[in-house]
Amino acid sequence: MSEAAANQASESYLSSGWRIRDWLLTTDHKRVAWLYTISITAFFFLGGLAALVIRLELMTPDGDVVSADAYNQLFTIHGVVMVWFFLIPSIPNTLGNFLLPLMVGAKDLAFPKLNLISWYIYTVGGLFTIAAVITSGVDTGWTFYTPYSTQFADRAVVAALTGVFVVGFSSIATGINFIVTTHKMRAPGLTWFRLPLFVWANYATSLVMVLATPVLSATLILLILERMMGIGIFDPALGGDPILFQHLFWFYSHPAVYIMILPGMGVVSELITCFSRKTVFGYHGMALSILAISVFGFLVWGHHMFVSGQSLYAGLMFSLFSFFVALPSAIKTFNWTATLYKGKLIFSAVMIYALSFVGLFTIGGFTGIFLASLAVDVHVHDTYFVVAHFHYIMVGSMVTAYIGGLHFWWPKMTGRMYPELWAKVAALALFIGFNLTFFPQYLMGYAGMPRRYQTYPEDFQILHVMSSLGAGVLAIGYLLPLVYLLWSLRWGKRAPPNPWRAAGLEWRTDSPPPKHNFLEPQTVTGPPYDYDTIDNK
Amino acid sequence: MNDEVAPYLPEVEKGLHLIPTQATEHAGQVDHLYFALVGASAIILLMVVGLIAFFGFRYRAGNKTANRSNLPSTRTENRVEIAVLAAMLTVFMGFFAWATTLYLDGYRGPEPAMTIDVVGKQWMWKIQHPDGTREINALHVPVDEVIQLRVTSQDVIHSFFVPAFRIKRDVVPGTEKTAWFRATEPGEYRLFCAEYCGSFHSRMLGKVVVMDRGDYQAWLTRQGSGRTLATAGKQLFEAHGCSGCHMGKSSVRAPSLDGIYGRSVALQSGEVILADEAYIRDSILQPDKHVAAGYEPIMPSFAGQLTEEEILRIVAYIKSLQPGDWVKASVNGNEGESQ
Amino acid sequence: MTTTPSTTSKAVPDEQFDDLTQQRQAVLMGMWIFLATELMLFGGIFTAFTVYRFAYPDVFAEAATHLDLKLGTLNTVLLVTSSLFMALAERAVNAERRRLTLTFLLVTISIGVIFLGIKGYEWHHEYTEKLMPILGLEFIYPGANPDRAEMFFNFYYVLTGLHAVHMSMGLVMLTVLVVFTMRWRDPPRLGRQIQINGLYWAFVDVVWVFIFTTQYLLRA
Amino acid sequence: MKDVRAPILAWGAYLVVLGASVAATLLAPGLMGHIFSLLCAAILASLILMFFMGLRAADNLLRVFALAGLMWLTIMVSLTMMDYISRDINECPNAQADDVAINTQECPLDSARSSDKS
Repeated sequence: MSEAAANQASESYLSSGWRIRDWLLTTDHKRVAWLYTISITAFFFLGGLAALVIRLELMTPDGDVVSADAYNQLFTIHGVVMVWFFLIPSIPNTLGNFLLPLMVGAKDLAFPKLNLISWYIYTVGGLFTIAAVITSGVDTGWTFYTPYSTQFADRAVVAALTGVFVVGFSSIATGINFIVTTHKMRAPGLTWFRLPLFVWANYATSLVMVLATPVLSATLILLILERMMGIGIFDPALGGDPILFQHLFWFYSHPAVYIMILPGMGVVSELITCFSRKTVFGYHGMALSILAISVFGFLVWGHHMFVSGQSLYAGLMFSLFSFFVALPSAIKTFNWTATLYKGKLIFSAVMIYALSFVGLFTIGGFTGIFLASLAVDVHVHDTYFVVAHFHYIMVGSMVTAYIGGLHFWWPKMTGRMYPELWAKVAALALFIGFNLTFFPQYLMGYAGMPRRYQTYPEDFQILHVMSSLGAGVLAIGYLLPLVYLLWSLRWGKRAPPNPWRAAGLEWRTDSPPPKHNFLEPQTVTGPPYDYDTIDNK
Repeated sequence: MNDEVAPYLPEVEKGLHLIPTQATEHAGQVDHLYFALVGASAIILLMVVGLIAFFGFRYRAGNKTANRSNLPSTRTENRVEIAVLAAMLTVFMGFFAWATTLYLDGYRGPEPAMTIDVVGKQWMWKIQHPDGTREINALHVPVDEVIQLRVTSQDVIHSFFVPAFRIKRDVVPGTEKTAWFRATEPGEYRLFCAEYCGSFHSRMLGKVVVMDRGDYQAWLTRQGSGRTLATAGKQLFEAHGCSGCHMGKSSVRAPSLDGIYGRSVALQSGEVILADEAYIRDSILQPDKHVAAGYEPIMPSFAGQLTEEEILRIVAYIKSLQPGDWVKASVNGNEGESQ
Repeated sequence: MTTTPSTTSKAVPDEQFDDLTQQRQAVLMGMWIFLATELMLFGGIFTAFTVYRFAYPDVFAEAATHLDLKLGTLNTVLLVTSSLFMALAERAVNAERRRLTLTFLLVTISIGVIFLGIKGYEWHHEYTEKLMPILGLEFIYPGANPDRAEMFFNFYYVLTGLHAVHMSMGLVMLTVLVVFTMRWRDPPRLGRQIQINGLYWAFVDVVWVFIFTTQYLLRA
Repeated sequence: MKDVRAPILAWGAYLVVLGASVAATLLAPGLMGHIFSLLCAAILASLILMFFMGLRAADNLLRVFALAGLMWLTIMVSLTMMDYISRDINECPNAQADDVAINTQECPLDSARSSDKS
């Protein structure tokens, strides 16, 4: 091979082609991952901004910052943007998109064009919704409960629903791509039980996306038709049942919670093993519990409806299943902790993120048990207790995992190292800010503070003020990485191919990787996380 | 808090209670379960955090003295996992049994002493007692009696939530659900709407007043006497010429008043106000204060012309009016149902 | 998914794949997963239908008699016939028979269009009968419980409408395939494309079987 | 062109089963006819899946995915129906929006109360 040809082949995916079309029409999964990262970050800060205004409003018991309608629109924006445009696509579409082919030793995803199209669908759908929400306002909350959304909310509900409907296709496309890639494009020797847990997690997530998202689409179609054409499937005036909407909605939206958290679990498994310098405790258990969560996650949606008027027996069944779904999560928490046993622990910023995740996930997970317990749920349902619970899972755990993962693979993605000290500061700010924001919400939830309240009895003010102050700290925890990661793009130290001496195929190639990921085909001969061999080499 | 709802805020229960007042026996039982759950999670959380801290210190990379040999075999790992699984399963099933038993107790209560109807509506609670007494955003009940609530909604889904009783029931249009409680402590307790229901969701508040049985009877009687008051009020209403404008066949000059009590009224200023007693009273004494949308502010003030007692009677009369009591055709313009 | 025309007739896999077998398997699998999502899409609406079918069995059974069973049956026969021709087209292209492939595809498309025509006629008929409770149209139901019968018709229009949308998308894709067949550049590739689209077309047929059964046949 | 017999035979079988299903509806309306029609629908769908969609010859993985959709559909329908079967959808059959209009003479719920389960 001539030197020029070799150079071209080994040229990094970042250095070849910087015209607009090289990015906007790229089918390289790594570049699509970047497109996603940029959109998702924008949506994240938009949703975060809405949250900050909400927290500002709640500093005082009166509605003195924004009007009641504006407040309702704010939490709707916050919910819609964070759930559909940030949490669901976050890890799969950024880290997953970038890493899944690398981790299985493939040149690209199975359907690269579909992958690019899914980004366009996502971005167009997202921008459409945002435009609708900002110009005319939507105040239904992200749950779009009927009959409020169909008959009483007189704003751009249809536009928002359409946007969410469209974005669903991007989820489905990603899911199909990941499943097929995992099944069909693994490197020789990479058997199922040699796959990194991150791949397992994304595979399971994709299954959930593929099987749950269409139901959301169907539900949204019915909702749109009901609102626009008077087809009243959920309309109590026509003998319809608004609870049916909740069944269909939560059939998607509860598994959606697992779409959000499973990839986070995958990321954390990678981080903890690497910085403990040993293999994960109970690899098979970890992989199977990921699958178990994704399947059991489909059987528990009714726990969102304990007080809604579903039948007593349905309530009992969903409660029982909800306890079951907590079991694999408990196993995972235990295994992460046990992985530390007899390791060589390095407390880098990434490790701090990972351990924060374990702590926050434990709290969030255990309060899930409170909510699965029927008698307690009746009291705390639709209060701040629930708000705190799902933020512990989806923000505390998931976003922490996402940012941690972003740090861990940052050298791989960009070829640059980030400033370690600042990263540690940010990780601590995030942990402290998060707990300060959301722990008080557990307390006020049990004390009886309902959610989605703009004004509230004065008694709760002290807790609300704590929470709002925490949100300020949390904002710093999120903004800091944005600043220093961008800084590192230009001024960061150049990264070697494997700065953490980590296991996994993605570390065998250059940082950043060449266009087709690997210069020569990879084969796998051993189990994942073989840190003993790496350290003793 | 918003002026509109201020009168309905409970007097008692001021100050932050992390555990809300236990006003029923059920509340105490729920709290026991809650404490047990908090205890269990605290233990587990401490174990996790403790292990992380302990391992973190012991097996830190710099510590060369730690014994890192003899890692557990896969088989040992599996055994440990199964043990953890079994332990958690036991704990979880214990909590499931406990929580479910408690829930079942609370689901179908004993034979109720009375059934009170509750209707949720944007953004108020309408309550009707068995004897026909009606009230808004307040629920008066006798202590130590099993009260069954029959709840429904007129528009969107609301949720009837009384933290002090640890009960919550979604109020779904088109269906009728029940909830029950037996309050053990006299007092006033907060009533919230817990399911998001639109613009003024956070102002859909009320109170539950638990009274001694005698007080409750006295209260009912006072409300009931409204009927004789209303008859007297009707004469005053006609004598003072109110009926001339308000009761005309086509109420062009003034809004019709039948069924106005408890409704939301759209005002000229664009606001929406709840037609409660205070509103009716204000409208008699200061007609310019809240002018109904679509009408000129032409009504004279009756301040000084009516005694307090006379005002009470007129208010009682207007409160007693039901929609359609007057000529149906005259009900227009002032419907003012918000949204 | 794989619509870029390849430049040579020599079979070369797309760049992300190692070989054609892998590509073929991957595409096939992707399509089946996509069909699973379609199943769940219709499934959501069928779930809602099931709920009301159980809640108002008599009303729904009565309302179903107001649909045109003859036309419905005819449409079912037509659709399965078009699926048959689609399956035959797949075999024809694998046998590298260009004209035959083209004929079969065109027959498939024609039958599909006739299906939609008949469906449209049925809708029009129901419209004139005032059995179309959408867009604020007058709904005059000549039986008991018009409110609940309205629910039946709601589902009927949602299901048949969504199905018609899927049919139309299928027809567009089949038309594209006709163009590809006329060009006849890369028969093996065309064979894959026809196979994938055939899966979709047959799936739309499967959905119709259940729409036909639940809407037309479960009558009093 | 090989193997054209199978799809044509499948098509013939389809028409026969379809005929039986329609006939059952016309001749034996009611529960048994409905169950029979639903069974026929399952057979018709399987015929298409097997012969027109090639599931007969497909590898196991594809079958698993085809079944997975069905499986999840079953979960959705059965758990949802579990709720509806164990409660009365018409808990307040007359409590429709108009009836529930407050300000009527009686409690809105009275009408519901009088019409059933007194």
